[in-house]
Amino acid sequence: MPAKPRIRLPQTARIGEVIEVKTLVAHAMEIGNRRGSDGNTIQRLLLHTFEATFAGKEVFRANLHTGTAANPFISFFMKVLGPGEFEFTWTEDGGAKITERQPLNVT
Amino acid sequence: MARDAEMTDRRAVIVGLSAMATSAGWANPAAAQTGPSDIGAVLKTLVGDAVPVEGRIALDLPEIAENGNTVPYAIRVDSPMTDAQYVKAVHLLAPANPLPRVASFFFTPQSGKASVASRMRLAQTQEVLAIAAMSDGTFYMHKRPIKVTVGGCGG
Amino acid sequence: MKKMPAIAVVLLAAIAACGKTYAQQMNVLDEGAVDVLMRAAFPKSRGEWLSRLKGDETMRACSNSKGAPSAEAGRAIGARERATIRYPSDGKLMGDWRRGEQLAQSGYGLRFTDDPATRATGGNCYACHQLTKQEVSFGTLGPSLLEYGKIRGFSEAAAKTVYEKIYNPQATAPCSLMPRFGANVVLTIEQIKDIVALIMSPESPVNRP
Amino acid sequence: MNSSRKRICAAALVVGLSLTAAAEAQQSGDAIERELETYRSMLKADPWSNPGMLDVDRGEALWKTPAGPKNVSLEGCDLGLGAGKVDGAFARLPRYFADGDRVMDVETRILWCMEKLQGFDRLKLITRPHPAAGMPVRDLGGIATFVASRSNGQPFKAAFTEPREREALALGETLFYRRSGPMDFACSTCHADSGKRIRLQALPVFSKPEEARNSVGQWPAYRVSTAHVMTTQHRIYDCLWQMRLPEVELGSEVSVALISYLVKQAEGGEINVPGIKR
Repeated sequence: MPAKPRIRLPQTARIGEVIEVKTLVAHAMEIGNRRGSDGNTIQRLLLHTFEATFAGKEVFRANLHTGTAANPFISFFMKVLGPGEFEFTWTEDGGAKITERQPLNVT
Repeated sequence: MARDAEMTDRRAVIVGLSAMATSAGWANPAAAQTGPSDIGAVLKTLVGDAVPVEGRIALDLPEIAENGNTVPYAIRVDSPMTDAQYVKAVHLLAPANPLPRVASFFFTPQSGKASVASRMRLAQTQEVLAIAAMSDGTFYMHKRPIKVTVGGCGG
Repeated sequence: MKKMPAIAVVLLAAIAACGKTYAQQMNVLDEGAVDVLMRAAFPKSRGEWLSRLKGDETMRACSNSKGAPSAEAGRAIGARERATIRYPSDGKLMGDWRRGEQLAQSGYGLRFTDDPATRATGGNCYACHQLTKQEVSFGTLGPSLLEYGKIRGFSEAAAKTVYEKIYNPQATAPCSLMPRFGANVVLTIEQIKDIVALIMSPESPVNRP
Repeated sequence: MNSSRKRICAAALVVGLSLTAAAEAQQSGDAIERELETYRSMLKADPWSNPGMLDVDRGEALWKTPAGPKNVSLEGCDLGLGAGKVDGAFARLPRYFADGDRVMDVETRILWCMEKLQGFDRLKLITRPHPAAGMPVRDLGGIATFVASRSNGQPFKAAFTEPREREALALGETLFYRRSGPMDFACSTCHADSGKRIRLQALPVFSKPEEARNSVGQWPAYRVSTAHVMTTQHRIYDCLWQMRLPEVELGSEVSVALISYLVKQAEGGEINVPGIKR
């Protein structure tokens, strides 16, 4: 059973407020130069891109490289322009995607 | 391995870096940070022929990492973040890693502030480099030394 | 696992007399019963690994006294351990300090995942000792050895002391925390010589801070 | 100057120089320790950044999801407070369980439930029970992390009143001081003297309750060096590996006894799981 990403949003947000969004996802972020217990090199496998959209519009993006730690934690900010739902997408080498949605409680 | 017992003076590094940058030292891998990676080529792709200026970037980083596998950091770039003037991207590099790129973060005016926090890997003691790409086409940079130590019962 | 009547009896006797600690009267603990439980807890043990579970006479004396043997027991340990020390056949106590530094850095070897064919066993000196100014990641379980040779005038007697200390620290310090690297064949005589050189050579970074 | 005076002077000089070098070492050690504390506090500053939390969630899902040959969830598992009662259970473990007729810590108990309730093959569960570096904690460990986190904020308060619980404690203490392996190591080699460290890692002294209380409640913990949650059984397993002993079995009397001793020493210490460590 893979771990579900964790998203931390403020409980409520006002229009015009700049909020912090914290995301955490389970992933080994294999560099491609480690040796496994069988002695063979473990193939590179990264989550290479992280995208966050809010109300259908991209609000933040990150390109992750080998220098990013395993189980990536990313915190970023967004100015609240109106109500909406976040969609977070992590894309792995090879194209597999992890997606997580969470609405923002705008007051 | 923690080979650098002496911490490099941060101001000296910044001055040194500026000198290197203005003399186009970055384009020459041999003049860049010691390490297996071609940092010159990476910088070329990120800033082209532009010369990054020291400033505007605050890089929150420990002075020693007890382990290089997870090193917490936060980057904040000073900008009004308006449609007219904002930070487009921040790139973080660890030039002495086997591959120097850590992450690139892309902002919009709606970001509100150009501020991110994450965790990086550092293969050895080195100076990490943050570069900010501004909406007007200029670049800022900031460099910070960090020691990475060998640890644990197994050395 | 089945019940453990043997240990239950002795432990209950211990507990009956037990005040502050859980096994205060350590001497009533049946070593045989603990051996049986150790054997059961490491079911994959074969051959040489089985003997690792059972301590020798010196280890048992140290275990039972929580590392603080009586003066008499200490003398017995010292005499027994001193007799184990073997010296280099060529009479030279110092090898190559550069190899010694590598050995001091390496904690590899003798774990069940380690492969001696791939990589030699290290001494892991930095885990417990400061040795050079350059290496800031050093432990403090043992004393700092910075400038060890220089402080002692690089004397032959000091080199011999260091050699013996690495070969079998319990010869002079019964129940020392330090492994008996030579006596327990963790390191070879050549490797011990390299570490002696690291600590005693005038060229070594230990003595050139 | 006669020869005996020379010797005394030389000895004094040696001692003096040793003290100087030692003082310098102490100073540089203190500076490094301060800087390392910055690193550690940055890692801990935001609990939301601790990847171990992912395994708390995963463990909760695993606890509630039917699994195994019998396709039942672990909600029928009695952790000591009654079937399915998770909150506060970890704070009262290890304890004696009459159904298994032995003392169990949280992982040994979950192992027992996975075998008896869900029908998993125990041998498979205890073969390679701990993850390699870079791999996530196994299901059993994830469940243990979830269960432990449901005692967060509570003090360790295992009773240790049953005879078998007292036996486990006595055995644990004996093992703590027991030397074995080619390096002559015992737990007490590294964990019985205050203020010491291996490389740069401070060593908790488990023979002192005040230090045990500050340490034991952080386990299971996310280890940044291996990028996974390390459980208490795994922590013991790894220490024994470093001691050059063979592979200890998860749930063995020995590992349960050592955990019992640690938990008893930490009695009253607050549980705050998962911790985050080097």
